[in-house]
Amino acid sequence: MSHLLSEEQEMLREAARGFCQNKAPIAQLRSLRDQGSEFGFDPDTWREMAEMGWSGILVPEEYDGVAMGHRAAGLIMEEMGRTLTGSPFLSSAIMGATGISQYGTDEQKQTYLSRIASGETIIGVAVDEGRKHAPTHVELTAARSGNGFLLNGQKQFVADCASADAYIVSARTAGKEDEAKGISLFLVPKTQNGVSHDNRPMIDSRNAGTVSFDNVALDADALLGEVDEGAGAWSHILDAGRAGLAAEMSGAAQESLHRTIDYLQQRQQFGRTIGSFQSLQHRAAHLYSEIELGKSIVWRALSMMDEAPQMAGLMVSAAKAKLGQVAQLAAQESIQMHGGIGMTDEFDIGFFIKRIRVADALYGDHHFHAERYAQIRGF
Amino acid sequence: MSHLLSEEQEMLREAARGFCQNKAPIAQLRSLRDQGSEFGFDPDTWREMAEMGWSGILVPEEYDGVAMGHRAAGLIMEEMGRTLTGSPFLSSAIMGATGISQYGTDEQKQTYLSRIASGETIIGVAVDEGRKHAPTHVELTAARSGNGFLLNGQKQFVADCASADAYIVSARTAGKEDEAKGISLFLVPKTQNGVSHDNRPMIDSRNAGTVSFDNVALDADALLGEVDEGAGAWSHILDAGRAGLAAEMSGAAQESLHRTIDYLQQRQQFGRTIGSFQSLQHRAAHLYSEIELGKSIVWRALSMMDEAPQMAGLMVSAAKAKLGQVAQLAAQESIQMHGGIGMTDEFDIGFFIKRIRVADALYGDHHFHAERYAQIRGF
Amino acid sequence: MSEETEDLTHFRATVRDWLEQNCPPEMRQPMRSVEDVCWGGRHWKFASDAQKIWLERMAAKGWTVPEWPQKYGGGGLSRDQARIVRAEMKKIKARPPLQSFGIWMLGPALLKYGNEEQKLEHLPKIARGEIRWAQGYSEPNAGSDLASLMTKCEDRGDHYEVTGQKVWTSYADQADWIFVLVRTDFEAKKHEGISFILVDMDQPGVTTRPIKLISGKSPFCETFFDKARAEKKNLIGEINKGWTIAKYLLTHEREMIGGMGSDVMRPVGDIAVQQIGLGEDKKLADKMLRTDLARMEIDGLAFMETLARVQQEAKAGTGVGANSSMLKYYGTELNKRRLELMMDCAGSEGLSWGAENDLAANWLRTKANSIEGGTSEVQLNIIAKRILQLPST
Amino acid sequence: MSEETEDLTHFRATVRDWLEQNCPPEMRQPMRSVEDVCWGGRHWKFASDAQKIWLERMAAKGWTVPEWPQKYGGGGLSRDQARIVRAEMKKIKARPPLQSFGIWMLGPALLKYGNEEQKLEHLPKIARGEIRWAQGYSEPNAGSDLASLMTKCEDRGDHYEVTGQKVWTSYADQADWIFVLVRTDFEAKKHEGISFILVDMDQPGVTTRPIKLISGKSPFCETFFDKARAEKKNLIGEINKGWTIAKYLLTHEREMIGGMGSDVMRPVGDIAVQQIGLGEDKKLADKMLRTDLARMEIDGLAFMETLARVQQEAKAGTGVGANSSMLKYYGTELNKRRLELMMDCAGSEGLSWGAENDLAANWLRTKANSIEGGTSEVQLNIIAKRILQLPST
Repeated sequence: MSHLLSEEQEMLREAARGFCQNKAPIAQLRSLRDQGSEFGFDPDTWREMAEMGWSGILVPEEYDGVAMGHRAAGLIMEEMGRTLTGSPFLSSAIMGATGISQYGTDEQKQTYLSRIASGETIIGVAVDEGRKHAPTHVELTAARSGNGFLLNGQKQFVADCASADAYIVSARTAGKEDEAKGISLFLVPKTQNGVSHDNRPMIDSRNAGTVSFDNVALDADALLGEVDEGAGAWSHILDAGRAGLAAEMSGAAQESLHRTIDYLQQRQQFGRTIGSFQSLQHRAAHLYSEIELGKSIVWRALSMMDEAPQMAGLMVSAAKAKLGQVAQLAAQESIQMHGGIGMTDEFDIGFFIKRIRVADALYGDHHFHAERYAQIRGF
Repeated sequence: MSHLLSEEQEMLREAARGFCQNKAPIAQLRSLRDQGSEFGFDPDTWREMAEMGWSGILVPEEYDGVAMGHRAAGLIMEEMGRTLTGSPFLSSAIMGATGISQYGTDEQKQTYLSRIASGETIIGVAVDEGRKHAPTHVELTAARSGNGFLLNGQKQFVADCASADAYIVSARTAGKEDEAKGISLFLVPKTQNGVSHDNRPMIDSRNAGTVSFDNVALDADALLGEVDEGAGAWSHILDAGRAGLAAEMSGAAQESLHRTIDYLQQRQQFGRTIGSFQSLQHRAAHLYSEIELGKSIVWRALSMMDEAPQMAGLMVSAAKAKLGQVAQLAAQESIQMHGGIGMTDEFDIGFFIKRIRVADALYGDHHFHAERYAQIRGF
Repeated sequence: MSEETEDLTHFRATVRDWLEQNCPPEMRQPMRSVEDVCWGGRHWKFASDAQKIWLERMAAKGWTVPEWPQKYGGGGLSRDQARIVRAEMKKIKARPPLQSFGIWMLGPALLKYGNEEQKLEHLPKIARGEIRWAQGYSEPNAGSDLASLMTKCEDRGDHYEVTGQKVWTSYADQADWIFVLVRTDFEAKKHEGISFILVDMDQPGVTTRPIKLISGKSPFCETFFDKARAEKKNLIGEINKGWTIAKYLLTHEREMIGGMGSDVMRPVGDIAVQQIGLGEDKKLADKMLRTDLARMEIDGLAFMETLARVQQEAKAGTGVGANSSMLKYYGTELNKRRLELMMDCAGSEGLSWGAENDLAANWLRTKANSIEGGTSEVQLNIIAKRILQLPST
Repeated sequence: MSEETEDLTHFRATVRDWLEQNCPPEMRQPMRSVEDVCWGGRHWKFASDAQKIWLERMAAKGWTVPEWPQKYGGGGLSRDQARIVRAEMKKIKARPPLQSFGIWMLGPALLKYGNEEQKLEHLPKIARGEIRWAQGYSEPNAGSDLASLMTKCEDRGDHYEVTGQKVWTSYADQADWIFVLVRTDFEAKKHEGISFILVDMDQPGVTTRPIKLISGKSPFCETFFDKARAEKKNLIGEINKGWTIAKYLLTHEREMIGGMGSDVMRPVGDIAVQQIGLGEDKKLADKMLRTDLARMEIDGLAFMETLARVQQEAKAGTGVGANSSMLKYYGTELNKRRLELMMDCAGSEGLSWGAENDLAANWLRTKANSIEGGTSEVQLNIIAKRILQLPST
């Protein structure tokens, strides 16, 4: 497997880096937060991303996407990670597009894919019902009702709960609470009667929260994929998101280190540049090594998503587990090495630890993915 | 609870330190090893220890012991840990004496305790049947036979298998393989027909190995404690050994650090004393902190063994888990900081990592005890 | 306890009675938030009558600072007696009547380094909660390297004039007076030109600005001195010898912060069981987190025992002095680990502001533990040099 | 593979045929122990006829060193062709016909820094396994600080005379010649008075003594030079410029050792399942160890991917040169962790000598990984300075 970027990927990365640094730097996040933005991203910036084709990165060309694959999506996530740029890219362009293009009916594709690619429609993914990620723990019910289904239940920690126009939701159509069998996926427009959301003031200043389904009546064509057999599709969609989050954390970790090295090169204490203290040097060098390992495993996971998504679970979990730990180490070391100033809200470095915490937790933290890794490995 | 030594304990410690350093330093271990000593300890040295009362440290005064308790025993173990002194102290004076004095019949006490105290009789403890410590995993059977029992099975990793005169052995008299219920303890003289041992060339140069029981016929009075109900006594005996091992590892860790600091203060590289390199300073300071924590938790565990042995499991497991990790960190850092010379057999520092490995594994390694800790804590 | 003398037993009974009669029931409730802390000071607004009465009664007995001499507003109690007062208060869950940097920091420094006049003037006001103090140590360019501070203090004949900037001055915006480390000699070596001085903040030359932290609002401020006046009599100890007092207070602070690690014993394992639940095997459902929890709790136990041991050794005079650095280092790092694991247990519920007892803000706030009061790196340097005797470069 | 040209495809077929006909079946068995390695040399005793025939046949084709020029005894192959030879050998599990420090270390140095006469004299003998070489670098007082070496080399008119001591000279007791770093100028700065010279060990002035390690017997020796003679023509490169060659070889060695980390992929999780077994929950019975295993395996995967990436980047000329230090550091530390966990899995079975495939000795031996070839601390220094551009003191 090649770890080198193709010319096209290299160009995409350069473009993404330039865009994020110029149009959506951390200053934007700060200003959105201070304004109390509902979405935690700037709709104009999102439109510009869409114009560049990002929102269609995984949408087939026949639906006006650019179909560049998960590696390309990962490169964009990585750059967004560096600048902590908020957008519905992960929820909609990565997970939404994966779900609908891979498992949607022709009608669903017609309805959604072009609009996802254009950025006009935003998809949210509603998976968890408890405080910890547990995709097979589904209590939300979808009872047969006439020709369709009646949904009742609640989802937590739904990223883009406020900005989404429709949700992909897992519901139980059969089986017991923690069984994989009996889970079905639905595509539910937010405007549907009985759907409501409750946006939380998240530490990363993005929009996420609870989505409630109260006697939501759906036609049979709201089903995404096979009834009772949604667990496989669900893993595929979630793995797409997890690989993307791992790439984002990789970017955030790299940038944390980069800013810390800059600071170490400048700050004077005890009559010397603090970057000349060997204990800090060794910790920075160790962190660098961890981040390099992180970059490689993320790329491998993204490649697996492109080449053999059904087999990608092991690598995706390895990548998300590794990056969850590495990025948190980076965030913690960054603050410690900045000292007091790193604790102040005025200084940007403190934004990293908050987003990284959320990114680690989303769709399974490093404990969850080390567990999943061990289970797939059979020990 | 007091963390300060009583005057008596202080005197004992000084005496033990002087004795181990003068009479049983690492040079003795090296020479025993090079001679291929069967026991891995020097019988004359053991006799001298006995004369000082060490072998009777837990034996009641009525049986000629000094009954100074587990804290005192731990102080001796700690000093033996510094000098890596081999002896049957742990097996016989700590575990053997605990078992027989707490659970023995009058006759067993009469037969054994004075002889344990005088050092003439050495007790070995035969618990494990697999490669990992698992005291409730007992397949060795004790079948009723006439008025007594017939033992069949094998024990592994029996410390002092060659030097012991009698073994305390766990056997199944009822219940299934991993059940606590149905375990009984027996006191079996090595001379009994059908008992044989196979001494292994252990990395710490002490004697340990397999003990086999092949149709060993025992009278009913060989039973130690209640039939089928030996698990509680077993925990008590094992906890005594575990606390002792934690104390030994504490001593070994302290001495590893001490020798490493000495080396760091002397060795020149790049035109300076390597102890002036900040990254080594910080690692040494961290190790020092871990060792200090280790000392305190060991003392607490030993105190619990003295004051409330039935409740001591949590603290003993915490201490053994902590010291297993701390001492291994100390051993590893010592070799790394010594560099190449630390790898040579000629230099004594390499003896520490070997004994510490064995001491961690014996009666449950740090994984086992973290697990036991979590279970007692209820999570 | 068995060794307690008859005198102390009697004292204990008296204390118990007095507390029973004098501690208002409202003051026996656990504090619900930082709002319930009584800090005192010129502008203090009592949260309730009970808070006011409780402070007044305790101050009258000198029990806001039980071990200080009575002539300075204290209770004049022995260490054992003071321990009994604290223990009996704890038994009835009595809130501390007064907290302040005056009690924790300035008081001990004055008792040790102040002259009689200074003690008589300042200590009773601290004991009665009349003056609220702030601490002026760190500067933007003097963090870990505190001795490189540049706030200048010039002799103007009958008074001193202070100009410069301090950071991390807790509650400076609510304080009445501030004790400040200043440079009084710019020619001397950096440790030798520092003095310790008390400044009344109620003057135009002193202004403050709150600092917002990554965890949100904070008690910290920046404090600016622009030709602020300080009386000559308020310079503590000798001029240019303030570093001695600073070092004393830093060690004191380190011990306090290290001691706060006692909090590490709140058993996270129980929180985990409640929040995550047990699997069919009766073990925490999240097996990987469980490993980290077990190891952290064990370290927490070992730390608590070490804290107890070091305190006992200090009392017995047998301890290693620099061990306060070890406690500060380990205690704060452990507390950070603990909060990381609590965040892991809380999952998504811990990721929004205000939820789960402000867990997210508390978690972020712990990141400063290993920076304030001397960074972990500084503590490791101290351990390496003073305890392990490793050489400087 | 799909891009392989027709030429290469044809070459591959030729190689396959030749190997099929010439590699003796005994040489297609996995090596059972280090005894099966063929090192060559003046006094080499072949373990079998097959070993001898296999070396002779491969040497005749120049395939013991496929990429070296033919005039020096090599195969004259391109990098792609050499890759094919190695791949085809691997397919039939052919053992390497010859291993030696001559091939790994001295050869590359001579090819880069030797003159034509030196290449013609020494390289063919390396390629044919006629001379076995040892490496004389470290000294008792020059470990991490290699450049402070003190073995002296004096000009005696028609020859040099070498006096001093080397340590960690692998297999020096079985070697014929040794390449040595010596000091030829004691006045110059320490890096500027070093030369690189070749010494025939078959003389009374060179003696060796094996070093026993904590893991038991080892290939390492101490090597003593007492007025040992070295021919003038055997000084490689310029006099006093030997440090350049040393650095080249150190980087080369670091890459080799880092690369050995590839071994980390032997999945310890599988060993654990086999040795410890699964619980009723189908998970490893030892839950705490399981956590460490999962994390280590994940790091192992990430390391393997990184190794692949760095190699690809190096080939493409886009890489960070000093990343070899990162691989050396991480790979060796990871390997130590791996062996610690294997010992944990093995339990008491791993605690006696000779058991479980010599696990205990292998475990102890890994402790040297992070010392030899530049310590972990030296690699971290290199990363900090060359990659992160952090300043020196």
